Amino acid sequence: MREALLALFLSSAEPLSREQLASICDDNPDCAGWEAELDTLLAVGEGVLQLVCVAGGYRLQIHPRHNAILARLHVEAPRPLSKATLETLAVIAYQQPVTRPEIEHWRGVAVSAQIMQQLQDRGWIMVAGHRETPGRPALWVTTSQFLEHFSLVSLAGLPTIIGAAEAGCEEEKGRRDPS
Amino acid sequence: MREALLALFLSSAEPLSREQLASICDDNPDCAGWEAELDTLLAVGEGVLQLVCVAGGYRLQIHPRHNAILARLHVEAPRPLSKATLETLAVIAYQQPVTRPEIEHWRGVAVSAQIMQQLQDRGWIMVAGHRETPGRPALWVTTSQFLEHFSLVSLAGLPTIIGAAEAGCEEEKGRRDPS
Amino acid sequence: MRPWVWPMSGAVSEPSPSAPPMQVHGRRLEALPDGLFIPPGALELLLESFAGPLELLLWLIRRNRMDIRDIPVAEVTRQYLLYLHEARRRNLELAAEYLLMAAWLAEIKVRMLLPVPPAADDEDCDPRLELARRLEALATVQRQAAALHTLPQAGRDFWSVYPATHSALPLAPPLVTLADVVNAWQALLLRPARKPPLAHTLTNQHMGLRQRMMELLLHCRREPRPWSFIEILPPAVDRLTLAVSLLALLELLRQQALALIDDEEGGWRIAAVAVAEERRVIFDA
Repeated sequence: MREALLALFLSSAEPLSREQLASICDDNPDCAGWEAELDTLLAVGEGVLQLVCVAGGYRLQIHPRHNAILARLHVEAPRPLSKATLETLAVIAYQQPVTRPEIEHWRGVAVSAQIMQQLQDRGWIMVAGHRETPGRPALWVTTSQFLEHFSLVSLAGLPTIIGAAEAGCEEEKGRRDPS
Repeated sequence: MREALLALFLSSAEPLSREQLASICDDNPDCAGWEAELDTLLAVGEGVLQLVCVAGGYRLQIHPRHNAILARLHVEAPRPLSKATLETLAVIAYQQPVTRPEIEHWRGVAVSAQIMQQLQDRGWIMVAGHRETPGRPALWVTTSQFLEHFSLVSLAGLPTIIGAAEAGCEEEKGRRDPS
Repeated sequence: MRPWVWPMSGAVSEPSPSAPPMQVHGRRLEALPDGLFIPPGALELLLESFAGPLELLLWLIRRNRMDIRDIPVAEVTRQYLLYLHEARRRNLELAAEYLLMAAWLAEIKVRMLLPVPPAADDEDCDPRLELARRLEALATVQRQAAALHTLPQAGRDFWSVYPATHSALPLAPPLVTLADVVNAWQALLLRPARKPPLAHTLTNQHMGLRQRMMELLLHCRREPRPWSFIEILPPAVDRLTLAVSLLALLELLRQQALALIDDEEGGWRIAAVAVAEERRVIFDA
């Protein structure tokens, strides 16, 4: 059974959720005891593989003890994010759903189309709708690929920033209900 | 060392060539004996994984013994055929052997390559020869898998369409023996 | 004037949150020279590293260890303008927002000199409130960005398993019954009369495929040299003749009576295959 589970994870480009695994395994006699095996995999991994909980599911990653040799293979690592890009991503991640003018308000400067494009190209942000205000500005949210890249189980896993909640609420109130 | 090799293959989107592996491993004391390990991996694999030789190098593949469970994850639920595909299949079934221009004539619209590919992927149609006219168009017929899927003993078992036989014959005569 | 109280909890003092915010009152002059020192040539770099005037302002406030909730506006404005003057003196280009911010600071300074209406709430009256709010928002974003940066990132701190390939999986059979096929066929037959098949019948003798094949072959054999396609076309060629000529050429190529020759200029020419190799050309194709 462990082998079948590993085969599923090894073949999948996305994290697999417990529900997905259940729909594949529950009515399959060959898969008896898959939940216990999943827990074992989560706890101890298998060889070079670790099973981690990310973006609402489970995904295999390579044990960090091999990071040195992997870095030698993946020399063309993506360039680190610029300060402006990282800040824009932070606003979207923490304040989502958020419009571009709101991002600009938070950062105090205009957000270039290039930055938004870069974040979209990486598959980290997307438009999830439009705010029903004049101009119907697009509402930006982060994607599950964002969660995967930053090893987050869910948005609730974002590091807590002290004082941010209050500031955010004030901002929100002030912006959304202009008196 | 086997673990490091596996880590390299597991993290790579592309096949890795012997040269690439050599450039990573040769000057690395931790990688001593990597070539012997590579040969072992090629010969016996590792768990659910096989190492296969493809254009450009070696790449991991999941052992086919897990195909059944992989199919449950990756194969989409059965869907009805599109109208265009169904019509194309009907023309081939009733008019075989038939060329693509003839199918297009019956349907009154162009037949996309995608539709023909889809029916071929299902194993329901195949090329049985070429008509000896300029351009030598391929002649399409249905396969035994087609008969099997629809529980037909032979093509004679296709239900006769009343009133259609004559129309079909007329058409056939008109098309095949231009006076 | 009573000291203005920030309505929110939690101090904002970066980059070292552990250090207690220094009291600003009475220490302005002491903090100034340190805060204003710019190594020669570094101003341009410094200003470039800011995303805008708000960030420059936040940096000044932190550098002076001022309290974001109780900004000494006069002093901050003085320092801010010094940077702007210095930048202008060195002919650095500054975006218009920098000047806008200067104007805003000046406005706040003026309003703070005005007496507070006795009935008004202190919080609402402090002209620094909006500025403090925006600085607070930026400081929050900066902390959030820093927090994101510390998270483990794929391809930097860990590597995910790239999906391994697997052999072709069986396709799920589509939901289709024999009745569907039969019905589709019946529907096709019941359709209004179809147009005749899209086939051109070439009745005109000189348009005939066989005729063109012969002409082409003779033309090419008359002089054993590579011909361009234009040269072998009959004069005053129309669309149909062009199509028939192309068809004739293709048929002759297929029968290996003619051959294509690379003209080494990215194009091709046509030549008759030597008679010795000639195969019987079937004109009744």
